Amino acid sequence: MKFAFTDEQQMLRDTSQAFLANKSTSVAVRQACSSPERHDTALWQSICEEMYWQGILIPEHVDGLGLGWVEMAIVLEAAGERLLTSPLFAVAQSTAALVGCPASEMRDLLLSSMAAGKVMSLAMGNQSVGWDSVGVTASETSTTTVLSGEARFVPFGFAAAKLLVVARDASNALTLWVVDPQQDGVFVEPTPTMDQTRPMATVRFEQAAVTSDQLLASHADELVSDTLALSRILTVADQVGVAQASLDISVDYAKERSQFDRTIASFQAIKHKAADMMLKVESARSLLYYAACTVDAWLAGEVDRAALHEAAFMASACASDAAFFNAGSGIQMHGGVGITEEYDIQLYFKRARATESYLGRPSEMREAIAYQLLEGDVA
Amino acid sequence: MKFAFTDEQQMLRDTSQAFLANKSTSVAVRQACSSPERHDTALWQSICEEMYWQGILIPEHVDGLGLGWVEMAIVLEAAGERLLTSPLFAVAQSTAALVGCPASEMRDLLLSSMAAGKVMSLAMGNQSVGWDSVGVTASETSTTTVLSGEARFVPFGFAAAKLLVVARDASNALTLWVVDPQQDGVFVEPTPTMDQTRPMATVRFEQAAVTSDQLLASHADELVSDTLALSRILTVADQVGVAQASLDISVDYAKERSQFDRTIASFQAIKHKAADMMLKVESARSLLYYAACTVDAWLAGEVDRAALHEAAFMASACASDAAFFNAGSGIQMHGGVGITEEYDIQLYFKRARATESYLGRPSEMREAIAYQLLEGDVA
Amino acid sequence: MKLTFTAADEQFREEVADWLNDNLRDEFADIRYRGGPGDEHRFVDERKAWERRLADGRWTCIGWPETWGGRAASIEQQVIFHEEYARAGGPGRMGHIGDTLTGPTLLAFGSEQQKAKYLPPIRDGVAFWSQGYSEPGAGSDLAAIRTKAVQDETSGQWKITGQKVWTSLAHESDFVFVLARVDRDSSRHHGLGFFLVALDQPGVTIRPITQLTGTAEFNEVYFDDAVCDAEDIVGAPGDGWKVAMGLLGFERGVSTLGQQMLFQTELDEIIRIAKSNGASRDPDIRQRIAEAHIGLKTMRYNSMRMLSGGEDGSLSREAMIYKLYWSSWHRNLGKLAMDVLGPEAELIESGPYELNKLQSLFLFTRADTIYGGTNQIQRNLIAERALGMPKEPRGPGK
Amino acid sequence: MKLTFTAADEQFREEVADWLNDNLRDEFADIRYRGGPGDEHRFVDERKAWERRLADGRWTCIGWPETWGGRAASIEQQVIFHEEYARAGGPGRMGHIGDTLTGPTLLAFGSEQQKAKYLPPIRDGVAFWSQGYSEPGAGSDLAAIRTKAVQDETSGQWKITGQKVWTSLAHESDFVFVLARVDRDSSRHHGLGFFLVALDQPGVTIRPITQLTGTAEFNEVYFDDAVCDAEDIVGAPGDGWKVAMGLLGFERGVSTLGQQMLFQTELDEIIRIAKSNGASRDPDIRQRIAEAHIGLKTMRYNSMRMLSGGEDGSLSREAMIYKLYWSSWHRNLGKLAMDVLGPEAELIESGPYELNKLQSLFLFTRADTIYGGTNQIQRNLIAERALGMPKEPRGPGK
Repeated sequence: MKFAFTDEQQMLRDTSQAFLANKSTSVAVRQACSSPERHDTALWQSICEEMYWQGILIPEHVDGLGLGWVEMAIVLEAAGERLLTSPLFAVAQSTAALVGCPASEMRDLLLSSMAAGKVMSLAMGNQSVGWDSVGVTASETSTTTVLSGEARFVPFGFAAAKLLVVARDASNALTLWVVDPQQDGVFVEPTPTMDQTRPMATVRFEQAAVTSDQLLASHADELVSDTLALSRILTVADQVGVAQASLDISVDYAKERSQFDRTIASFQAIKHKAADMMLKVESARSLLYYAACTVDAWLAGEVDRAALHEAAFMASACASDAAFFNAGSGIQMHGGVGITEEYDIQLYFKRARATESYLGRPSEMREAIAYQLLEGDVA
Repeated sequence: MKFAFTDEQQMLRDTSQAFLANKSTSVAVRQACSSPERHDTALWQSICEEMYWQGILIPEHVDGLGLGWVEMAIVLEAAGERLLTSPLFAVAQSTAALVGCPASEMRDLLLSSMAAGKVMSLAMGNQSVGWDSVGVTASETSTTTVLSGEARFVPFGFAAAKLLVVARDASNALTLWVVDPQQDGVFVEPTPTMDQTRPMATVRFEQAAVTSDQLLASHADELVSDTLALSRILTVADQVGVAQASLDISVDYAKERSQFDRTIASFQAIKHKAADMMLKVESARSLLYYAACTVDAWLAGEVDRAALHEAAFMASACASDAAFFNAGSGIQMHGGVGITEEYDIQLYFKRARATESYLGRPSEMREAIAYQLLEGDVA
Repeated sequence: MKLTFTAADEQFREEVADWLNDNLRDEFADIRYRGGPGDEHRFVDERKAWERRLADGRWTCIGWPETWGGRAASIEQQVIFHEEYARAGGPGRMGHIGDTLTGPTLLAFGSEQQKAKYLPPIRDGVAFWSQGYSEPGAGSDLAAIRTKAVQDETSGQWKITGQKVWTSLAHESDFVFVLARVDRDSSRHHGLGFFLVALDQPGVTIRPITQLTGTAEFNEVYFDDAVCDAEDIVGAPGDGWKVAMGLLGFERGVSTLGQQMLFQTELDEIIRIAKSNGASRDPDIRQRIAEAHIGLKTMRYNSMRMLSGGEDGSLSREAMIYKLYWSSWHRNLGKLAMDVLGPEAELIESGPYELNKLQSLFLFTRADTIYGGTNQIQRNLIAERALGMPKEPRGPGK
Repeated sequence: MKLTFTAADEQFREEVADWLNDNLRDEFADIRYRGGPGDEHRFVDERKAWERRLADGRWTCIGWPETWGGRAASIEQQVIFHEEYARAGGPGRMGHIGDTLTGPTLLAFGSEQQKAKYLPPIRDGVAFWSQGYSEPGAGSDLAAIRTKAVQDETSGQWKITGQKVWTSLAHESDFVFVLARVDRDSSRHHGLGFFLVALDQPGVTIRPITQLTGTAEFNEVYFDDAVCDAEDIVGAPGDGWKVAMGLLGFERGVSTLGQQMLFQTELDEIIRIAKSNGASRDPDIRQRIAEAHIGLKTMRYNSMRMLSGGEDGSLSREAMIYKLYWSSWHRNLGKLAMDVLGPEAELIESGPYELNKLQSLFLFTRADTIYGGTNQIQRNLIAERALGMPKEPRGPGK
């Protein structure tokens, strides 16, 4: 029992923060968002080549680092702190899904291709009808299988070399496919969103033919459900970073800003808000690292799925609240300048809002916990 | 359109407050609660003889004052402010129910008897299974009608000369009866509660025979439902008083108490809490007087039942929140002494808690409003 | 205490509704429901034309005395006008500041000359005003203003130098009233003057401030020896604070009821969406919709109390909570809108910053709890003025 | 970072569980789950006897060094002990203050003589301690202490005069540690001494304070020339503040995990009731039960971080939020209990003040956010110490 970073983890944290402080500056983030690629491709390259973050969750035998979820959380938290605009989340999510698939040549090929820096995105749900719905079907024709329907909010889908697609088959079971975004019947479009730092795409399938070697997993309901839980935990890491940075920049601003002959940081109204913000982010951080440890334990067979899902629900409820509260309170602490384009706090605010509802709102997470507690099942 | 007190209403407010400041002191309330009668019978007598508050809602032709609900709210608010321990609420509630009954000799007899100072209590629900349930049945035997079952949280039921009893008949419709607490098969017991300033009774009926002249209303479902709404509004008046007094005594204490070489009333943490308390009580007060005006308009046939119920739901949600928040925050503003028996804030806190759940919690009131808004019906 | 209107009032209501029905159409059809909070920068020319149409019908400045072209409308009538205006989808009023702030201020504190010069163009819907209070260093602490006004000893003309910020729609306005320091040795609320300044002059530079929405309703206004004639100072030099505070008092009037009608439109839209997309089945959403509904009613009856009482002009308790209440309510409404929309909330029409109405609502309402006195300042004021709690010690923390 | 225990630790867990199973029975069966918060005044004699039984098994003071009869238990072992103790329904510890506050304080700051005199009776479960910090005028502002200690020049004996308040279970204790002013010209945290004082002496009067529950766990303790021998001051005269602050640091240790196990018992009871009375179908209750569950887990992992890190002894961020977190959480739990009970919540067994466990929880948790530093003070501390925000200016408001 040791709920503190190892020396290696501490070092990973320090180097991640230092790297991003240098590369993902306020100016750089704005440039990345408004560039045609919607991110800084050179930065992604240097992440892949110098930091190798894309390989954290990828097993060593397919050229990854084979590290654990605590390491992944450390890096994504640092990414959130600096509003990093990059396919890191998309790649981590795709890795999580692939690692859960039955072993296959295709799976390993995809993993090692990601380890080499290829972007992949998971096309999971159709969030216009709910965050855990699936809008793509896989139907058998006389000659082949075709995918039809739409997946929305596919992270960095427009930049993906391959798309992992969740589809419902004729027997109503979920299946997971890999498709090439260039192939016939696949249409990928960037989806402009309020938060520009985590760009999304809509992927539409019009009778897109797939072959059996593109099938990564059938009867994948548990896999998809678990991947959703894992995706929440990845998002939580981002939210903890956003919550922390919102606190930090707001306290810094409050220390600079004078009104009534005092820095506003000396007013109890400001101090107590900041204290509440710290309480929120530290709590979310505790649940993040608990959840990360739980994933590692689940992968090692030490705890069951219920523990994994509970950890994800709890961490998501807490971190979503923390990020939104801290970014919103941060705007208030900034006063008038908080709502100007010039200051960064509004960027954190938009990112906090986007992630808060991305895979279910806090009240939905709490209801899922209540269901576990009161009806005694995994939701 | 004039949403301010008339001169007469202002005078009623002033005299009520002055009377109670004198009679319902901190010491007097404590004595009343611990007396065998659970209230100060002499005070009740002087209320009935000097102030005539029991007659406010009773029509003039049966010896009442025939005033309106704004006047009733004014007096009950003052009562809440001073933690008045008296059957005033019970009498007002009984009056509200009786006024809604079809005209009958018995009804008028009961009203004029209340005008003369007799206490009556409404035995409405069985709150152990929900605040709007009815636990008494009226069943026909071969010879007579008998009441069976239990009504709980009957205000001042132990002191009532007559009990008004809601019972469900064989056709599943509600009926309203008057019974004598002394009659065979009726058992009244005081119910010790955490809040001792609004004492309650449990009334049990064991095959209590009733005759047709005791029947005040049949097919009384709407009458009972409306009486529930009216009871909520009476309770709201009490809550506004509790919320106001909790604010006042806490601000007074904060102005007296010094820490760190300052009165604690000069700290923003205290000031802002007090400001929030004021916002809550003023808002609840606005909805209270809106609701009181709405009752008057409803009685005059100017608005429909939906408006009455909406006003009651809204005011109850808001005032329950205000009273509990203010009394709870008041304890916090008092610091250590706030949780001692010696200070009054804890009495307000207990009264706030008791009234908060008495006829439905705020979340239940909000759900009822949501139902009206989203499903478009009166609940 | 009574909430119903008289027959005469109801007749007035009909008159207003009929006129709006007859006029808010044809060339003005497109601006119905436009130009509200978060949308203030849209349809500016059309809304200026609409002000002239209103003026033709005697519907500008209805609270002003008849001498100055108003209707000396009673509180009830003003309430009714605002309700019907909002109900009809009347666009955000370009003449709002002139009508409800400049006008009452000049009527209370202005010289006869100032009234004659400035009131008629406001009344006629041809002169538009903005306000110059806040400065970069004087936000919550308004008395810290540093903009200075120096009087030319011979001409009597004032030269104003400094910077104002958060000046709403300055680039679309003709005039600005400016609070500036006339006595360079003065501090805080002493030694200030209240100036009526034309914006179209060389000494004034207006720079838009881009908001988190990508739009720019607010401006920075730079004064560099901007000219203000001797007769265009309201009250005596040194009386500026008194005038400015009087003006702030006018902000909490019957227009709050018009504001609430706009809020009702927003809430109705959110309820409509919730019903259509199934969000109305979510218990959390249901609670919050009910809370929003109750809050709006609460504001209404808070306003009614505020308008019915306090004849002595002092700010009553219910008036003091008004800003804190509505700003918090509106901010919560913005969040509710997003949660009702669900994942759709993120989607914007095309490129960055083409926000839909509810997204603008969500983002802009973060400003509501800041401008015009932050929630923190409001709570200070309530505690100090309404509850008699002591001010904090001044001076730097350690 | 790893959350599982080693095999050796798991074996230790078994040992603890077995011992408790063997001993928490027969004459101690009745005190299982008793004497917790809000119930501290019950079964005092039985719980004192239980302390002696614990001592026989070497289960008192397990964190102390073996020299003083402890087990020098690792953090993991202490965590395990607290978990198993709570799981077994171990009663509220009468020896808590001696074990976790007096002991560590004397081990860190005490003389050898003091250790020899005071530690063994604590270790053996025969001496019970209470704390004398707060005074009527020194609550949140602890440094405003006015109780004074005067040293007799010849005997060296100290005479203590003043009043302490909120002294938990003083009437059931043998000793109290008292923070008192040794230098009458000193102010604030200077010139204080930290005294070990016997309660059974003529100079000490103990008066119970009746709480809102009708019970009296807390006391006022009056010192009127109460005697304290020269060798019973901890540290030098004038070092009292340093000692006292060190002691406060010990409050946030592994015992937090034991506290959480008690909280879990309370939450489990509430969940049980909600399931049985149908409250579990209420969406608002469901949200709050989930929130309580998440909050408890949050505290657990906050504690785990706190216990795993900060080897340098400085109070880490997660330690600083602990009091604020648990007190608010517990207060909310009390309210949740009432709402789950529904109307039943009001009913008490018989006459006034025979409260059931959940009612006591509800009422007593209002104290949680006050004693040991109010939530307001906690937020000040977090802002100043963790976030480096400035202290407020001192002096009276105006």
